Amino acid sequence: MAGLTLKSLRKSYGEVEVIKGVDLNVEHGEFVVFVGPSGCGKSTLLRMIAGLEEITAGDLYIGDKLCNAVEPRDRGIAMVFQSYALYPHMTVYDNVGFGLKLAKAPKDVRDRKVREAARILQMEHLLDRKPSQLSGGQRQRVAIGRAIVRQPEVFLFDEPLSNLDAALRVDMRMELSKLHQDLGATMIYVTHDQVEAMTLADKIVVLNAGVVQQVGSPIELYQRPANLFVAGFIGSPKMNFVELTVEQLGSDSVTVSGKDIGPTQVPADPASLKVGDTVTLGIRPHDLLEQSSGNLAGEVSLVERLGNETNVSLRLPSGASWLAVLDGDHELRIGQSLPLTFAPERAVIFDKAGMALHPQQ
Amino acid sequence: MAGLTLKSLRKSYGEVEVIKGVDLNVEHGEFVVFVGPSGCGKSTLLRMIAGLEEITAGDLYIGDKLCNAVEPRDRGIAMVFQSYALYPHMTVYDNVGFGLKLAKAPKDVRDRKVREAARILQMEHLLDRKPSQLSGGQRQRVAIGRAIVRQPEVFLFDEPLSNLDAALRVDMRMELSKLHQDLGATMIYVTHDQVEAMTLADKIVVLNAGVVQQVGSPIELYQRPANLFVAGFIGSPKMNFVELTVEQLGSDSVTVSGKDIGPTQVPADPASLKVGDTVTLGIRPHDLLEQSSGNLAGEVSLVERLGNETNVSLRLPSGASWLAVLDGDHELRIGQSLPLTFAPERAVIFDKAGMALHPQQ
Amino acid sequence: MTKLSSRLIGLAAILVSAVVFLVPFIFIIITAFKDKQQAALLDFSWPNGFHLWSNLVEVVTTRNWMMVTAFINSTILTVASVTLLVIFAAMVGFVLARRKTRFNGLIEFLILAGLMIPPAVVPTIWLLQGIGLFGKLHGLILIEVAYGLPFSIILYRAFIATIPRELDEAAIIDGARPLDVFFRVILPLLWPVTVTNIVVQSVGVFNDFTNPLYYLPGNANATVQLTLYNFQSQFNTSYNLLFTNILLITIPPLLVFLFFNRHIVAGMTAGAVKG
Amino acid sequence: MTALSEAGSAISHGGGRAIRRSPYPGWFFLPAALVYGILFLAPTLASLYFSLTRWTLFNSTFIGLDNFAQFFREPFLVQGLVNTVIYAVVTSGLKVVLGMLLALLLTSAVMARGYLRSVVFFPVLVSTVGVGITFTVLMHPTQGMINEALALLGVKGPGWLVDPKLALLSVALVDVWKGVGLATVIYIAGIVAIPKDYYEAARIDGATKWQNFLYVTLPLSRPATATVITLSFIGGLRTFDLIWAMTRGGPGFSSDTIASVIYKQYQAGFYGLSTAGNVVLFILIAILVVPLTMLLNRRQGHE
Amino acid sequence: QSVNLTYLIPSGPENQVIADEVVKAFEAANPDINVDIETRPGGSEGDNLVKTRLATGAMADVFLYNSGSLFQAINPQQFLVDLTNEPWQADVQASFKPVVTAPDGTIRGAPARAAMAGGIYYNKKVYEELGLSVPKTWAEFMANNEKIKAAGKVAVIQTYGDTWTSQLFVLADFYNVQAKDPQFASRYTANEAKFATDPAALRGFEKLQETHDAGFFNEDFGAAKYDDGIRMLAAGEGAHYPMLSFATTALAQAYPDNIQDIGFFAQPGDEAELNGLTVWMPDGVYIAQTTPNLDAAKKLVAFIASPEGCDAQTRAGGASGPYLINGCTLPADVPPAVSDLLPYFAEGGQNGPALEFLSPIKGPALEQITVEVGSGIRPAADGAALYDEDVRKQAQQLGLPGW
Ligand SMILES: Nc1ncnc2c1ncn2[C@@H]1O[C@H](COP(=O)(O)OP(=O)(O)OP(=O)(O)O)[C@@H](O)[C@H]1O
Ligand SMILES: Nc1ncnc2c1ncn2[C@@H]1O[C@H](COP(=O)(O)OP(=O)(O)OP(=O)(O)O)[C@@H](O)[C@H]1O
Ligand SMILES: [Mg+2]
Ligand SMILES: [Mg+2]
Repeated sequence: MAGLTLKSLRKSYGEVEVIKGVDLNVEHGEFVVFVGPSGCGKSTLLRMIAGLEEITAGDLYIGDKLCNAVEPRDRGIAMVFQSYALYPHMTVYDNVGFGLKLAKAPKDVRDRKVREAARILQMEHLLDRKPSQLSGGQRQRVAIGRAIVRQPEVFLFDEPLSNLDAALRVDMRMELSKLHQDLGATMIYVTHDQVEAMTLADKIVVLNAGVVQQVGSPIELYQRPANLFVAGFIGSPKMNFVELTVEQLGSDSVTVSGKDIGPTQVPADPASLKVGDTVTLGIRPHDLLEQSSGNLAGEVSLVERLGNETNVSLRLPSGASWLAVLDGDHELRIGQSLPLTFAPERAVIFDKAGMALHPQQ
Repeated sequence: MAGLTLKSLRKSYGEVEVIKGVDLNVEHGEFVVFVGPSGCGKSTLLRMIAGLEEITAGDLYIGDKLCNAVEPRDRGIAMVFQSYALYPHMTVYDNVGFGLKLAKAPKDVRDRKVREAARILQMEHLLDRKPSQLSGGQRQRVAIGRAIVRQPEVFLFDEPLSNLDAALRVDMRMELSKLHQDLGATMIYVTHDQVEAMTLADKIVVLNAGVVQQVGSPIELYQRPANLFVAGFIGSPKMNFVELTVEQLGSDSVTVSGKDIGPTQVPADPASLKVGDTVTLGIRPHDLLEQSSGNLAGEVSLVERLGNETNVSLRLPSGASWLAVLDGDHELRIGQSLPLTFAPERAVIFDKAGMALHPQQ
Repeated sequence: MTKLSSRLIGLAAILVSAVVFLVPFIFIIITAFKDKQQAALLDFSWPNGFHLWSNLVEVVTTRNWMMVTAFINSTILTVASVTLLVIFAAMVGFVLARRKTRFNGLIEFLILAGLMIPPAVVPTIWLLQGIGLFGKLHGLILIEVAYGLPFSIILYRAFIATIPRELDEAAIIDGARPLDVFFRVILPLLWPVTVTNIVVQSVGVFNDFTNPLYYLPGNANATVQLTLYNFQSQFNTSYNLLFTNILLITIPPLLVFLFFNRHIVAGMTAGAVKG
Repeated sequence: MTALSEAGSAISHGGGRAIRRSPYPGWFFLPAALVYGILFLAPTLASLYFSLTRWTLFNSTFIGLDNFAQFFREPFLVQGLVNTVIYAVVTSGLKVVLGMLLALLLTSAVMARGYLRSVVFFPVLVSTVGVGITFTVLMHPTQGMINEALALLGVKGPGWLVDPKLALLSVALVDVWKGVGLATVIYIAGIVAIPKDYYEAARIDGATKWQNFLYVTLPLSRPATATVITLSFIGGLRTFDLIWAMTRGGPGFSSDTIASVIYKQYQAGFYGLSTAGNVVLFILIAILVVPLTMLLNRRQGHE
Repeated sequence: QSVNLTYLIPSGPENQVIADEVVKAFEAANPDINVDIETRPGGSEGDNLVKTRLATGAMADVFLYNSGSLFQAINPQQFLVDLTNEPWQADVQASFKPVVTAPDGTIRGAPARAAMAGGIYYNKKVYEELGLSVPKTWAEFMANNEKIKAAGKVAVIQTYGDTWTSQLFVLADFYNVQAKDPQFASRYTANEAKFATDPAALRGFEKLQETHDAGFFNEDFGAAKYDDGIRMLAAGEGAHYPMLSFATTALAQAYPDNIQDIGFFAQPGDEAELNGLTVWMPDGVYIAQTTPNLDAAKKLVAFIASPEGCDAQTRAGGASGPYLINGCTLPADVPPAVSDLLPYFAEGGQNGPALEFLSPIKGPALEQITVEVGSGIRPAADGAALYDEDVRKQAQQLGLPGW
């Protein structure tokens, strides 16, 4: 039974504080995804959990055991390193089977498991190669293979699929999901891929600059981001923001308006607001619809046609840059004006401190 | 003027042939994206262009000059390595400025350019660090910085953004796009990110197992894939396929039907077909619409809710696994039957050899 | 618990090293403290008087301060030849390790031959005389370089493999010429090996006495090892002075080692490549 | 245009390699090759001729292979050969093992690391003469420190350098004492060159300290091992200076190695004969060492 | 206008001191000449160096080197200046001239030091205590040894830690060989006489073995060094030490208090009436033909071969034996070990040169073989046979006829 508990975990490299007090609770068998901007401390956190990085302050429990000073070997973890860290002198086969060899697994068991992993990772033909003879994505798969042949209590994955092609990535995602179900192990997973995060996670942890911003289920984070950072970070393309003024307060809504958007009543918790306050309204590019009678309009500045949808960059009257994702393939002229609308219940209002004011549910 | 011409380029590592005769023409100033499954030879091709990998056979022209035997230094290229290859003993500042230093650029020019690159890459605060003190994504940005401070004729990018978070990736994409416009340099770019490929490319080259599958503009590849491989590879999630039988041949269409789909008339070039042939029909997940009167139905096996859309895995009556992407957030029960439809002009017919039979345009 | 055991290991290591490595050293020191009669006993007794200073004075002043000349000569010889040695050897090792040609086998054999065959003194002197380098310091410097090359090359060649080739490639793409690649990327990363080379070769050259004896005769050209002969003969040796002398000429290489030792650090290539 | 491109492709297919200048240019060999070739190889080759002569340094008389015949008649040649191999194997073996162990200790976070490194390296610095004298004293059968210490433990120490059966081994031990610092420094350089990622990966994979050593340190410090073995094995086969300083090959001839036999011939003024001996020794070493280095360098370089 | 001369001598404190004193005196007498002393290793290492420097034309102007067979090995005719007609030759004793005479009959050197003898040092105190007298025959010597051993002292000191010291019993026995067979040296050179087959020559090896087998040696004979030997002798721990007479200098320096207790006698033969001393000729000084300062060099050599030169040597190093230059005198207060030598030189016929001054052949492995014989590893006869082998090799290498 290996849940994880992190209690105000801190990590500094000399002067630089990288992890600034992280509290987190991971249930046994949960699939937790860490997301956050580059350099925010995801890998560091993972490495602290693994026992590779000394903990500057705070407590780390694996199961019920305080593990600050426990050897990685005794923590019951497997890890995929962001940098792979394949053993250069071993073949793929040996790399993958190394952990089992150390655990003194019988040879036939090892062989079976290694071959099984190779099958899952679609690299059966590479087993005799040395890492130096592999492509980037192939190396990454070996790194995954090394982790999944073992049956630890906790899996740590650091951007394990970043160098794989889309199709393979989808396959691998499935396989990891399956593994998770089969083993019932706790998994902690770092990724920059929103789709991965959304589809795999039981729980997403959003980190920024060493601080946890929000913890929640994928859909919760998407629909009810706790603050501007999470709102901007989760969802791709990024949520559009615009500053508006509070016109009127309802019981469970506020009416806002501004240069770009006419008065619109948006569901929100008005408790901390008063009329005349400046707030930020956020709306996702996918929630903008082309409509001639829309409540806003922008000048098209860039059109990206992806096939099934079209990304349109817009310049609002206030000068703000917005993006709209329109269904299907649209041909739009640069410079033309595009009238848009959105459903008010899709919009989120943030106060001046950047905290989201979701309406009571 | 540095276009590129590749004439039946080949590369073998001992027995293993990795690049199997690639012909390609890249205009000066073009932005070409290489895509293909992991291990298909993208990096190898890039490295051959850079002059880092000896050419086993074939000719490589940069501009009008046969460059098979030209030193990398004299090819006028800059490259971002898939593995970064940062100089571990130099600070970020020196890493980025190394090329300029070698080119004997005046110190102030160098300083300005390095700082400008650092600004673009959002790593101004990291300039004094050594690579070992950086996170994965930060390292990757240094690698990019090293390429973009210089003004070569050809840029080679090998998965340059794979370890960056979504927001940063969008920013960087923009910056690269801008750089491309400003310098007018030829850019060759390897990525696994479909969005990157679609948005950046003037031309996409799809590689598989060392062979070019199709070369074309992004939208062309999306809408008119040359074969099953390209159809399956471009677009995420992947196109759904099902085997059907030709019922009837029209002048510019065929009518197909099968276990899963009732008779449907699909625009296609019937020239090589006859009634009774088995063909493959492909339809993108995004093109499947929920409709009670649809011409197919599947049993829901998995639902992934991404917020703005919902991925539904389906089991068709024939046992084939399909994926549908439905707009918005849907709550579906596993096991329920979902009726679907699609616009026939969105479907693509492939013959037995896997070649697409697009209707004449 | 682990801390404790590592401390114990440390303590044990210090003790064992003291016995195994320091006892002979202490012998050298105490002999240097003795007078001639007591030193001649060559035993482990306590010096019956403090003679180190007079021994030192005698060692240094003997034969017109030959020791001082010798120190200057040896220092010049060592610095010059080790500098050349390190650069030349690293260049060879670099190309030899990186570029596979069918001549590699032959080249490696020739290098090994340098370790296997003792130098032919007399033909070498003829040759040096022929090219006008005999009895000249720079002639001897080149000799030391030639004789030291195989060792250094072998060391470099083996270690260059630990530097990812992609770094060369990155530098080449950055527009580096071979010399730039070598001096700015490879050599800095080989620093621990270079330190090893510097230390070992300095000791070798500094302590060399055969080559100076044959190739650079003359008092003005004496090197430190030759000063040992001031106190040692076939039939009669002043052990107190001999050991004082040994002690004295051991100090410079020891300082070199102490200085460079700190530069043998881990993690030179950390963060360079992914994979 | 077509003609041009055809010419170009002809070149690239035919002798493409010939034009392409390598980033690892051959002229990097040049400075070393000049110095080494002129000052070492040329005289050495010249001296080969003298192995066929009776040579007093002043004049030489061609005598064909007589020197070789004489060399092979050396009364203690076989014993010298056996001694040589024993000496080389013992010294290089111990240097490899002890050097590795010491390097492991001295790269770990052991306390007083700087002191320990210096102490271990110290013997390398001391002149062979000093070492020779010091150890003949320490190994003195009655008054030597070693035997006195043994006596305290109630063991009667042997005559280290006086007993014909022990003399060679005793010298070999001193050789190890003197040379292990060098092996250690090379190993330290080898161990610090191992990226710590691999240790981390192994720790995650569940490796104990021992397994870490066995599966990561050992294989990845192969460059160091190869170097140490090559250098110390050749050194052991060729060594005579320490033997000379301590036993002069004695007592009698019991610790003679081929190299000390040759050295004695040289000292005796038999220059042609000793050159012939060197040729023989060279061939012998080459027979042993060349396959060894090929084995050691096989599949080396793992990036 | 002053001239700079270089003077190459073997290294070592005594050599250095003596050369310094000689040079100082010389420079005082010749203010326009400045002499720079260079040192070289002694022993065979030094032989090589001297040969190499001669062969490559890089020799110092004047140098000190062995006489006799080693002198012959440096091709004196080719490399050394002919000194036959120098005026001081008149004062050089005739016995020395042959050992520095080139094959063409020209004399190429001058005596540089005092003559030495090979024999046996003994401690007079021990002799007095036990009532012993100096032995004239081997049997008497062995009987003395018995008594000394019985008294709980070391009868014969051996110091194989310095292997060269092991040869003395064999080398110093040559007077006895020569007394039995005056033609031995020439027959030996002509490959007609062998140590193993000539009973007289074999005696040297046998004597070594006998003393070993009788258990007369100090316990640590295998490891002891020359310095230990000197000390044991001076302290009376050991009664006999077979050695070359130059040891007197070292004894006088290290043990001035005991020097009066030490005496010296020739190695006894089997017959009392044939008792005599095996003598080592002193080293010579030579002038290299490559010298640019021939005149100055000749002056230096002349000075060394003059009574002033002898005096300078005696001043610096004390007296260790008779000088071979007429007019050189020893001080009156020489140590007993030196005065014990003088009778052998005074009365004609009681001394003879060592073999190496009569024959160019000396096997290089003698010291190892004598260590073996003296340690009981190899019987005397075997040792002698092995030495004959060694000699054969040497002779062949020298290209001597008849081998
Ligand atoms: N030294 C080698 N020996 C044998 N095969 C090799 C060697 N190096 C690379 N390969 C193979 O060449 C193929 C192409 O490699 P390349 O690195 O070009 O792939 P890629 O398209 O960049 O893949 P990825 O997207 O995973 O980076 C791979 O299948 C790889 O296994
Ligand atoms: N040795 C070090 N000294 C100082 N700062 C360091 C050191 N190592 C890492 N850092 C900093 O710690 C921060 C967190 O690094 P970490 O590798 O955890 O980031 P990450 O979230 O994994 O980023 P990425 O997505 O780019 O991999 C980064 O800003 C990095 O610059
Ligand atoms: Mg990271
Ligand atoms: Mg790649």
